Amino acid sequence: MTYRDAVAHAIAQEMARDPSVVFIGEDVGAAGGVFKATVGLLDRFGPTRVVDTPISEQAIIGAAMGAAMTGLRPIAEIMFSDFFAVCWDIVANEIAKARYMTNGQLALPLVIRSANGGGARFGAQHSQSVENWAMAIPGLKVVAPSTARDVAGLLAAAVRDPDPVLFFEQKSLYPSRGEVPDGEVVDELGRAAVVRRGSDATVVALAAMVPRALEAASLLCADGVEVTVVDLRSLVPLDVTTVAASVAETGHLVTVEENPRLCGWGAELASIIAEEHLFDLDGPIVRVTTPHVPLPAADALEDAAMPSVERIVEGVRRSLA
Amino acid sequence: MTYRDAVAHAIAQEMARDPSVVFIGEDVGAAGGVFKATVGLLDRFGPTRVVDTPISEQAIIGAAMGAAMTGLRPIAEIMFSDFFAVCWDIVANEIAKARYMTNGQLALPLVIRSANGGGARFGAQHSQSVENWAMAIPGLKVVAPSTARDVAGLLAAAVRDPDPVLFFEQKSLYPSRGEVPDGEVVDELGRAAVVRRGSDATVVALAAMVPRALEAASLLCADGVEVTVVDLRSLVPLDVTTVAASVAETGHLVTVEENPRLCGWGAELASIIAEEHLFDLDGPIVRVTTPHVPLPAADALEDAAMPSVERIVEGVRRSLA
Amino acid sequence: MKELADLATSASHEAAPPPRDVRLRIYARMVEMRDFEKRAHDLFLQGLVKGTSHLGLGQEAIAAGFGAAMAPGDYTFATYRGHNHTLARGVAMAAVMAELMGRAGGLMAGKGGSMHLTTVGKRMMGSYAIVGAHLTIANGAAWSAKLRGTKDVVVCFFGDGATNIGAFHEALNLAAVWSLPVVFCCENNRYMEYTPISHVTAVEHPAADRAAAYGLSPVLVDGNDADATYAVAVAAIARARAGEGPSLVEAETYRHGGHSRADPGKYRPEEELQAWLSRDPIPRYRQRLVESGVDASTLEEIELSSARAVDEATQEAMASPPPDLFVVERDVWADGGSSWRR
Amino acid sequence: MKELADLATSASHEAAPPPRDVRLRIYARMVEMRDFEKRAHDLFLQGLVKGTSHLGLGQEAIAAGFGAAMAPGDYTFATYRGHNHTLARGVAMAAVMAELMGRAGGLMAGKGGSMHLTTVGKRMMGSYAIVGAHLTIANGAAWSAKLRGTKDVVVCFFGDGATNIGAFHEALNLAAVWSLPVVFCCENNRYMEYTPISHVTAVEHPAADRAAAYGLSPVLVDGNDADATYAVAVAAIARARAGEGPSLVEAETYRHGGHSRADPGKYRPEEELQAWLSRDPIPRYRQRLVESGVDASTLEEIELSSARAVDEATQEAMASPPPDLFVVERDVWADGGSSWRR
Ligand SMILES: Cc1ncc(C[n+]2csc(CCOP(=O)(O)OP(=O)(O)O)c2C)c(N)n1
Ligand SMILES: Cc1ncc(C[n+]2csc(CCOP(=O)(O)OP(=O)(O)O)c2C)c(N)n1
Ligand SMILES: [Mg+2]
Ligand SMILES: [Mg+2]
Repeated sequence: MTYRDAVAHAIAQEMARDPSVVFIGEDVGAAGGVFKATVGLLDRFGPTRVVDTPISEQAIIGAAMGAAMTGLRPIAEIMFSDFFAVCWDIVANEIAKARYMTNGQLALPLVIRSANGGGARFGAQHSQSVENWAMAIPGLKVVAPSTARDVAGLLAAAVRDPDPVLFFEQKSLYPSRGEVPDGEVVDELGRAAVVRRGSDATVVALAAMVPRALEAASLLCADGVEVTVVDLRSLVPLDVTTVAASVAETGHLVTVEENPRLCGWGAELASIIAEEHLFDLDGPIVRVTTPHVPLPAADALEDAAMPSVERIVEGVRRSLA
Repeated sequence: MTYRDAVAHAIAQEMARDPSVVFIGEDVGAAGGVFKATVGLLDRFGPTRVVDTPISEQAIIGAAMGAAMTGLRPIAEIMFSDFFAVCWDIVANEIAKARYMTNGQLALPLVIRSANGGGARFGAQHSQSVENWAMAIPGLKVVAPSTARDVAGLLAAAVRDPDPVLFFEQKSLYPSRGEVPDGEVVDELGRAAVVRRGSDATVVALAAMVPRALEAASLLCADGVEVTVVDLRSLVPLDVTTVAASVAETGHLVTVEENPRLCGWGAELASIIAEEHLFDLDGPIVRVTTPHVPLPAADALEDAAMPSVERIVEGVRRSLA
Repeated sequence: MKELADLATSASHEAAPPPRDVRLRIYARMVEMRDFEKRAHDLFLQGLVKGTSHLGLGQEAIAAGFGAAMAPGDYTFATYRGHNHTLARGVAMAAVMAELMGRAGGLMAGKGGSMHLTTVGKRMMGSYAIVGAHLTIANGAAWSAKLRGTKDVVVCFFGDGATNIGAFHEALNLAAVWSLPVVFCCENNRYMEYTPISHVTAVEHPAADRAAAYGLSPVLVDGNDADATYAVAVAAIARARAGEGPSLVEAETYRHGGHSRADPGKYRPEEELQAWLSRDPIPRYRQRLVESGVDASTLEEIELSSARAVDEATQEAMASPPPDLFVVERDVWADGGSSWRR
Repeated sequence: MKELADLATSASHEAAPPPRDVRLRIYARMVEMRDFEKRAHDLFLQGLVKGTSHLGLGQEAIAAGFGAAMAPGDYTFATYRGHNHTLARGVAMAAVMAELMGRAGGLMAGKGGSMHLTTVGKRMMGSYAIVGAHLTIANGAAWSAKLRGTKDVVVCFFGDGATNIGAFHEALNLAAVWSLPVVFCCENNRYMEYTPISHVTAVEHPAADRAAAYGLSPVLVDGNDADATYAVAVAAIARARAGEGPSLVEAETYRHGGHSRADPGKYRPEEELQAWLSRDPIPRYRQRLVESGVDASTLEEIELSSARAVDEATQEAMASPPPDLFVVERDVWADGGSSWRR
């Protein structure tokens, strides 16, 4: 199954299970989504539960919020994650804070899914990796799967979670394929996966950077350097335990972020390790990120901007040097 | 002069100097601003250059952007920095990216000032420290002064800067007083200030956390611990040189952030030091932040949430332990 | 200033007046709101209410009229100027007062404060402090009610200033397209914080003149006449409940004081203020009740009992301790905690 | 589907037709736009144009009519569907083509791409890819022109879908309140990406039916009739230039292809598509010119020269090398660099 298909698969699984799950967004119904990630849902669940909206991101997210606090479990789509900027107030000021401000009175079991990241030559306004925007806001859970299987398991978990979850689908991964087990797949939020083991360094990556980190690991292996690759899978909750345990073994931490440099999740992780496990480190913590620039559109430029396998290899070598 | 008065002082200085400087925002003119930081500007410069707007943050910031690209140097006010969320698209997707996407064709000499931070018991939607939201976006300069003098010098510099600058005025500092030299005051963006020197640890703070860090330094001094306090003053450009030089001397870094924990500027700074100066460190990098929660409204709760002098002292001791 | 007499075209004056018991309830609520807010203001001046607070003094006829027209299952969404709307749903005064004072006994244990009053149990779904946002959220509750097949209606209050923000537009369009059971009520008190709405708005009636942009009929009502607001509310709520979609009501009113505690409201012309003070909804309603044959003792009883209730609520709130500090790190998540790591 | 004949009420048909030279210029531009975009589409299919691109095939009469009515100092703001509007300002085809192909010779050296075409030197102030935002930015340019005392006017193009987003509302209100010299032109092509605008909008004419909400008069025009769009543009621009404030024009049209390269546009009923294809603005205009006495050879000359120009532009763009990679870290700041530290 493709990563793309796993989205509709998981939504269908949850809508079939729970009649309070509803799904709204722009072009998500009749058109099956602009990334074709939600094909078939309208036919199967009908126009009451799968609803095409106007281009009104604030109204979409507000509707999800109001519905969640009154008994539904909405899934809302923000077509490109860049457009979170248009409705950031509802996400960051309203949804994230409502439970806390009301001393627990308001429950907001909702999911906002969105196509995130670069690689499609869409230019600076349609290519951002904005998972860190969400991570910086207390009250939001933040999930970003790297495989079709994780889309299935984590999206189901997000829908069942009693708290608001921002679910980032990396658009460069939509065509990627992977096994998704038959039957119901439901994961737990907040567990990182060790996807390769090696004792020389710990490479932590997210979403589309996971396959790149694995490629880098293969190249390094050919040179006799064995790295552990951790797929973070979720930023909130953040699985510090898994990362720290690995760093304790390897003594080296390299983070691979698609987002621009400043204040990415890699910085947070680096600061945690530098605070809590400084003396486990045998070399500098290296962060491989997109440079702190908007993403350019031309293919050659975009490829040059995003973290490449080579830059990951170089980052590991720098930590080990 | 108060920090508050220094705002109007700097704006007046720049408007008097350069007729292309204009100023817009909600209640900024006739009312002199809801924090009374812009009193007198309407009278002095008239309703063509000082303009009260509707409650339309997107329209305000869009107007500033369009004006900046066509020959004006606008200053726009966002009343509370929390409201950046309402116009984040124009700030983060348009203003920050326009020069880059157009290969340098569009120049955007503009300033957006805003009242930032907690301490006024205004609750979670009117108390956030959101300077990190801006820092995470390539293409924005980010300034946050801690004294009346710095308001004057840095705001003037921001207005003269050829790039878009987000200028965060910490609302808890508005009543604070400090010397502002007579005559024109203009600083340079991107220079941190060492506001106290000590050889045992480096404490880096911003805005309202600077006076707290200084208080903590005094307490520590009484106990024989001598710390350097660095007032960062601007996040972009970030004065890594000054911080790194101090850490090289002291071997200890403690950051003090008013913002919630995750992905704050302290994390970025920690990651830079852990990458570039790891072996200068003699103890863990400690970050003192507001916990990763929305800010509560009640006075007792808000005080408990924000970094206190005691927590800063404790943070320094933890790094030195 | 617009001639207020023009507003007399509102449906209510032609409609039969509300029944006596409803009128007495409305009167009682208005008096309670007034007494409560005056007390809150006093406590402010004494330094016992911290932060800010936005009083609805002078605007009570809107909250009370709508409150009386709402069924217990209907949902309220309000702004930071939400004390009256909270009391209108029967929320206990003491808990509201304690919240303003930042006490443990507050409606949200002090975590929300004056601008975020919420009592889900009474379907008071929150007070929202970012202008405009809650109109979109109100839609969500209405959509949910519709999908779940309840007949509950949502009433969403907001100010004149909110009509110029993007969220207003998006919310009204979506409500109309989805035919949601929601009543949007714009309390046009003629000012945003300090700036007159007329200075920054392209039309005279910021809400009513825009109804047509959403395929809705304009509804303008004298917001200082509780019978009128009640009549308009009854009609709009019935329409929503019958599945006929949203309404957009503009209630013209005036706040007696400044925008918030810090503001003496000096930017308003004295004649304007006086004209509106002379149309204070509470004495006006009292006189109407007297004229309609309610005897003075009934009204005095209401007034006394309100005064007593406010005194008691104040005592109770003052007796409440400051909140336990551990709540700072509670209730970010449904599990009761705030942990972001494992 | 709305009867297109109804649109014939537009001012233009009563007004005198544009002078012959203007008509020829309009025709030439439309032909160039069409040829250019068809070529862009071909290059796409060959994998030479990367990413996405949004063609305005079928909508040329709007860009051309307005373009002919604008003075050189006037400013254009457009959307991601901005090829036509860029060409309308006289921007060199080769640079546009090279930008679509991600080459060094591109309008923005490949950094912007198809959705962000900009040539400040021609007052083409940008193509904006987040729906609605640029309406607020257009206001800023108009405000600046007004303050600086130039008589320049801003024309801002956007789609029907943009009328439901908050920024539209905020921008229109501010433009009206500040009486800005800006013309907002909604190109109503009846679809957003794949969803019909009628499914998600509370009014029939998403822009025109909302003009009154901003104190403006509704202006509806047949967007497939270049004489009509020209006439409306002349009037609205003159109004703006005379200091009489903004206009909101709704031009009814249709895109011949899908929303973007990935989209075959199959969601549109075949009859609807055919009806609109039969109203293709270019053959229609050609016929009108012939009927008005322009001889075939003049038109053929225009067509040939357009075909040549597109061929040359394609050659030139193909000859342009890929961009130097160092530009990735250039031009974030006015100093030419991207450093965030010192
Ligand atoms: C998006 C946003 N912008 C600005 C503010 C600051 N603010 C709070 S209340 C207010 C005035 C609102 O006026 P109106 O809508 O008329 O309501 P009223 O206060 O008169 O009841 C403003 C500007 C805000 N809270 N949110
Ligand atoms: C805020 C925002 N939401 C969604 C999108 C995705 N999107 C791009 S174009 C488009 C349709 C726009 O329709 P319309 O305004 O009618 O313009 P058209 O494409 O028909 O010219 C959408 C939804 C976007 N770019 N920005
Ligand atoms: Mg008001
Ligand atoms: Mg369209």
